[in-house]
Amino acid sequence: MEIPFAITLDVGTSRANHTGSWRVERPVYVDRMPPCNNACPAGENIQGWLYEAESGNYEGAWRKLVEENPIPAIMGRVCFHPCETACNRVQVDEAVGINAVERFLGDLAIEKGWVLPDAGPDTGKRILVVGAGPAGLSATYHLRRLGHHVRLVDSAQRLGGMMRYGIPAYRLPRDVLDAEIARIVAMGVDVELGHVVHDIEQERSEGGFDAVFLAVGAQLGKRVNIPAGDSSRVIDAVSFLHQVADEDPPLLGRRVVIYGGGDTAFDAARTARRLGATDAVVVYRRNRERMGASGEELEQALGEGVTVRWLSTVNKFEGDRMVLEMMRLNDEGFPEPTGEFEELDADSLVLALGQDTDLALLDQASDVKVEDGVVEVMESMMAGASGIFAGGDAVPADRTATVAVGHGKKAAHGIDDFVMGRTPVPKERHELATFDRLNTWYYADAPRTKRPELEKIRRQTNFEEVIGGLNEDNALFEARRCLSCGNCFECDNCFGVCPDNAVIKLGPSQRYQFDYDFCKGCGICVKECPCGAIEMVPERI
Amino acid sequence: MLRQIEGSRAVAETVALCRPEVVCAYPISPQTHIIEAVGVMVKAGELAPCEFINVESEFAAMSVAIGASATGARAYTATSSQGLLFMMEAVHNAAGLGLPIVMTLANRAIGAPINIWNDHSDAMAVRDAGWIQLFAESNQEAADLHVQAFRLAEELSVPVMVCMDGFILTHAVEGVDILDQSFVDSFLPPYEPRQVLDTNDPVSIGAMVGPEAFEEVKYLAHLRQLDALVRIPAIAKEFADATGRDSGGLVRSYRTEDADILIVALGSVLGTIKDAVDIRREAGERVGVVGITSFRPFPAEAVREALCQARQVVVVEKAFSIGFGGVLSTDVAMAMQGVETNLRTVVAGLGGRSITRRSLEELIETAGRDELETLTFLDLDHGAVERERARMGETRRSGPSAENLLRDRGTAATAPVKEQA
Amino acid sequence: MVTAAEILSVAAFDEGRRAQAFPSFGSERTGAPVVSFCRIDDREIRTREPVMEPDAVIIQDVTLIHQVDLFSGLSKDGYVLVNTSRAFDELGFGDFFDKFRPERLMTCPATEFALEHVGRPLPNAALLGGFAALTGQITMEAIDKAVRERFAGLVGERNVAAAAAAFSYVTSKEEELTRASTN
Amino acid sequence: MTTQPVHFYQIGSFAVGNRLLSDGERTVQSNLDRTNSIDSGHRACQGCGEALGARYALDAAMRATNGQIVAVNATGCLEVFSTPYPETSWRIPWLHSLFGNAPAVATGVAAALRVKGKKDVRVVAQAGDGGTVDIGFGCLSGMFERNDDVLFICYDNEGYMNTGVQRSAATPPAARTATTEVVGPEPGNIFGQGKDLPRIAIAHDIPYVATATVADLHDLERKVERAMEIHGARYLHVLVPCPLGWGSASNETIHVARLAKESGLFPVFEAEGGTVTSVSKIRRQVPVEDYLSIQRRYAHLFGKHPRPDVVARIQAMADRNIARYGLVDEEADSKEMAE
Repeated sequence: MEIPFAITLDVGTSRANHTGSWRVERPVYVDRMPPCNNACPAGENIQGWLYEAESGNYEGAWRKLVEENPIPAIMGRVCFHPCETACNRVQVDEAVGINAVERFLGDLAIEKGWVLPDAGPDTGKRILVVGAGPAGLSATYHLRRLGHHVRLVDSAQRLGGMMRYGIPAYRLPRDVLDAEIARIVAMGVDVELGHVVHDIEQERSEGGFDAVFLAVGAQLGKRVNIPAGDSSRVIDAVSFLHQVADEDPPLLGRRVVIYGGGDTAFDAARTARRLGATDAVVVYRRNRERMGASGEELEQALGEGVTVRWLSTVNKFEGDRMVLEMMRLNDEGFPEPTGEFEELDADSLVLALGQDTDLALLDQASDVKVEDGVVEVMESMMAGASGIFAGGDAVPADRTATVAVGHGKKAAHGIDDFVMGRTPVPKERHELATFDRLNTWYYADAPRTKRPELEKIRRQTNFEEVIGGLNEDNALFEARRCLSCGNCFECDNCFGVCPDNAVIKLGPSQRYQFDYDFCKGCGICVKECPCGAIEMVPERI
Repeated sequence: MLRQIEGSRAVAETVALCRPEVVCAYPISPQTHIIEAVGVMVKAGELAPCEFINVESEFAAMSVAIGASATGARAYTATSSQGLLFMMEAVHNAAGLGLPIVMTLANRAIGAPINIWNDHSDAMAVRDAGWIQLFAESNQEAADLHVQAFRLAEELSVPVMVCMDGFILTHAVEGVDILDQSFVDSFLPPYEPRQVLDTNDPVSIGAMVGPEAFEEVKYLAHLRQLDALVRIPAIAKEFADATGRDSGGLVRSYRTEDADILIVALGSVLGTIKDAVDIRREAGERVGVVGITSFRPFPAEAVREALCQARQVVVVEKAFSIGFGGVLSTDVAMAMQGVETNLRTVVAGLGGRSITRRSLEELIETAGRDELETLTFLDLDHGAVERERARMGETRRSGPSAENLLRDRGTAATAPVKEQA
Repeated sequence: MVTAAEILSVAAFDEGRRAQAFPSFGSERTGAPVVSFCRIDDREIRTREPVMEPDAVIIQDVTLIHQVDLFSGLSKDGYVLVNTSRAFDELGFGDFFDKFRPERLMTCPATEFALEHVGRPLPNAALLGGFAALTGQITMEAIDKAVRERFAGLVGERNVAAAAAAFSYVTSKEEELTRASTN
Repeated sequence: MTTQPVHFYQIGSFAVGNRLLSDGERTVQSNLDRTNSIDSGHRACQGCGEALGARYALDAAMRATNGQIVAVNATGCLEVFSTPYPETSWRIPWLHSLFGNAPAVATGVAAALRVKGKKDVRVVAQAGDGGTVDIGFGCLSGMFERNDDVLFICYDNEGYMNTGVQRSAATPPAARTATTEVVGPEPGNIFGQGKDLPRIAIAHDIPYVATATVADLHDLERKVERAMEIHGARYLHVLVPCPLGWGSASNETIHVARLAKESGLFPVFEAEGGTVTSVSKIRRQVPVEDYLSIQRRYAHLFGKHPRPDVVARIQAMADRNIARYGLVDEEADSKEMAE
């Protein structure tokens, strides 16, 4: 229509007015490091695979997961999940059950027979991996993906290292362990079991290996000098659990005392209960707050009838009499003897005081530095400059399977750089997505899905798995509790809340972009972004 | 068909013939009979399709008309006096938006003092609003003007106000030839808006216009009114050719040939003036009348042409600008620029005071003697005014003048005047 | 009264004459009666002034006759019709009407006729019937038609009956007066 | 083991969109093809709640009517910032007449549409709080009373912001405006005045009355959609914070609106046929301080010379709303108290 001058206007003409010039700050989309990812020793992209799981794309989630960690079904059981401790959702209600979802995905993968990605194109490089525990298996997996030939050797008769010989079956069923290991081996790995490496340099040169990864673990249980009669039965926890794993359990009697406060102590106590001990008493010289074991582990142990004597040390063990000395914590929190004693009837004592590493194979490797019984390594996990890499319990770090998996991955990349003659490029680390960056209003209120627990009575008598898994419904639910901290999950908030229509939606999984022609820089998008994936930066004038 | 009919009824029936689609009604004397009659026709289904909306104020009435007109409907309303002032903001707005609304203004005085009777103060108050203002001399013309008004309004996208004297015309029963539907339909094509709210072709109507274009917008509105100076006589002629009736147009002269004195006026008083002129002509006085039908746009050229031969021009007007004098006179004076003439203003008939033929005859006689003052108030009770001024001089709390004057004339006790509306 | 003026104008219009009816809208006194005007002419009626010099005055409410100056413009040849059951000289005008023509001064109990025929005290039609009889300016037939135009059906019928009764009444009184004067 | 329903989505229905929801369950605003009834390039202040509210409401109305909307706008910020010659931001047929007549103009539009037989085209009239509760009130009441087929939306920013932040009958007690300055014994707007238009609207017995805020898009859109299902006079009162007039940060617009609701100061509810039929419960109740203290118009209640007495009076207003509309779930309330 022929419209009257000035009083009537054609629609949409205001787009000629570029209000972007009003802006003094501009919003930009960012990807921040989610605290779960940040806390994961295995370097998993947890937020990433949860994102896939949220839509029910479990295979996609699993594939994203195994990018970093090839053994999620195992990790989903044994990981002490620092991710959940770090999870921002703790401050809303409870942490997302990452570990449970991981296990669900791992189990589903086994059930569905999903296979790991193919090995990379052959590089012609040969790598020796010593030790088939979590670090060695992880390194093997990543090295194979990078196209390197891997020879995996272990002194034991079966693969798995401490996962098999240190972790009781009720926590990690052997079929799960076997399935995930088999999947790695199926990538094409040269495995030799029952093989003890005495001299690494010799082994390396004889085998013509371009690099070596030492993942020998810490298999030697620490002993302390406790006056004990000949008749008294004393065993270290590592040996105890190893023998149980080899289905040759030692006879400990009905009253078992376990000395120590770490997870191993409780594993031993719970195993003892399952082997028929009526009393499984953990003796620990500090209090509950300072205990090394996870609270979850303690709760489960207590639930199974394990008892704990806090602030106590084993002073003497003779016959079936054990003397405990009472301790108190000094101002620095260290335990001091009180001079007060108590007696306890015991048939055996299990020492769970930590493990040492057997590094005899390094005796000839002159440029590898060993200190305090562990191998010193660089950022790339290389010990010295010789192409010898180390990880897992053999290097200074927390001795957990998850840390070991992380080491394995890191070492694999270090080895890759080394054998391919590349200078390692430090990875850019994103700023942490802290809780204050989030707008939690937008997340639905939801408590965490409890993992079903077996009847207490059942777990006292057998090695059936204590903690059940999630089913498809509650795994989805749990995945959807993820806040996606610091990473856009396409909630359309920025697109919707912009008073100036200055956000362009690019379509599914394409995210958004700002239309700076019109963005006035009000910052509502930043404030209303649930996950903190937008930030304001000053406009350069 | 010629019928003996009340003026309001004649207008209502004629408006109905124009097929208005939205009619908004708010009661105010003396306009009420018109809108009531239209309402009955709508409710009875005689006027259809048409939405008859009983609004809560004149402001709303004009606003509803604005909305309807902008949506492409032919919109009509009617009002008077205070009602016009109450809708004033919307009156300006309708014109500013170029919406061809037609409104009947049953002219009535503006209070205080409250007064329901006829004068032209209301029309004068909105003369600058941008509406075309046509004044009817008789009920026949009032009726005819409505048909022409819709035609004019819609041709030019300018609202038109048909002014008819309240009570004097609206309540007078006299013979009016009501047009027939087929003629009106042929004379007045369906409303084709210049701009319309259409979901298929959206526009924004009513933008804020700043200094950079406001003057141009207003000048364009002015040009449209100048266009109307051409269209008004053309439409009137077309109407006359078809009906044989001389209704509308810009100005109409009566016995102006060889006139020394020309009386200028608006509306129904022209009839009484004509009678007085006839009598004075018989007495040998060379006097004539020029009636202005189109007050806005003001036909300056036509007025000058009609008046330029007269020795004396007497503007008789039912309104005045307090503190100055005539309103119409000012326009006439502007029109007469460059022509030597004696211009006299006679304010008459305020608040319904009767303008009698006798007073007009006397006025003509006085003018003939060149004794008419520049500004005269016809039949003003100078004594009452002087006495009130004396009272005001004597005491600070002299009370309200309106009541004092009524008491002075012995027409009021202490009770207030009761409105007849 | 407004209705009466309108009906009268319609009756005149029906007889082919020009007519103009309008209510009072001048600044009457407080508590003033409603005054309505009707002009009848054979030429175009242009004037808009109130009727200043009536040829006839119809008074519907007899109580007003001493309160309002109703007869100032009435010529000596004018007609007066008053709605009352009393006789004209009983109305207490004194010598005011001495110089008027007595046969043009008439009373008529129009309200009574209305009550009788219409059932309500609405004397308009009856007064018009009386007016037609008194002045001869309008025919009873025209009044009949105009009343029926105004009031449809039975109401019109009854009003016409009231008008006719008043017409007969006034006619007979006129005849009486004529007889009296001839006597 | 407790079973959880699967119908749980990371962001539930609080965010604009949600990749896990079906198209029908997402907001209009999350759609790529939303109308953008008010387009980019308008001259509203940074973080304008009214610009946002208008787009939310009209886009929803456009979806509900399949694009058959005509809008009437009262004078005010929205009008001024959207249509300064030579540019308009509207993408729908739009008419501005005057400050106080939008309801009546809308009546006229509706009447014209009816007479033209355009049954599918619907009318939305919109005004700020001044154009609604003050100068437009007469026309609005008339439109309500006649039950004209118009959805009237009041974008309430609690004052005359267009003219420089003066008090309206929607300005809350204690708030500073240019005509309720922070001087004298009762600084800011005085207590005991003001109009509660939604309740006045309900008293007209019109078919639909609802309140909403720009902080809950799903709720707002649902209400617009509901309103468009109904014919007759409908009223939607949307709280739209004004960074300029309220002295809130431009990025706080939605947040502050949320706090208005969560504190109970702005009850969110809907009424049909004169009866309140649903209430948006408070989800995370906050004391009124949380809402007041982030707005400079209430700065005189805090800081060096705090006025806890005045804050307590405002809290009492919130409490009265909570009681009147049952804004707090009693079950949740008692649980909280037990804790």
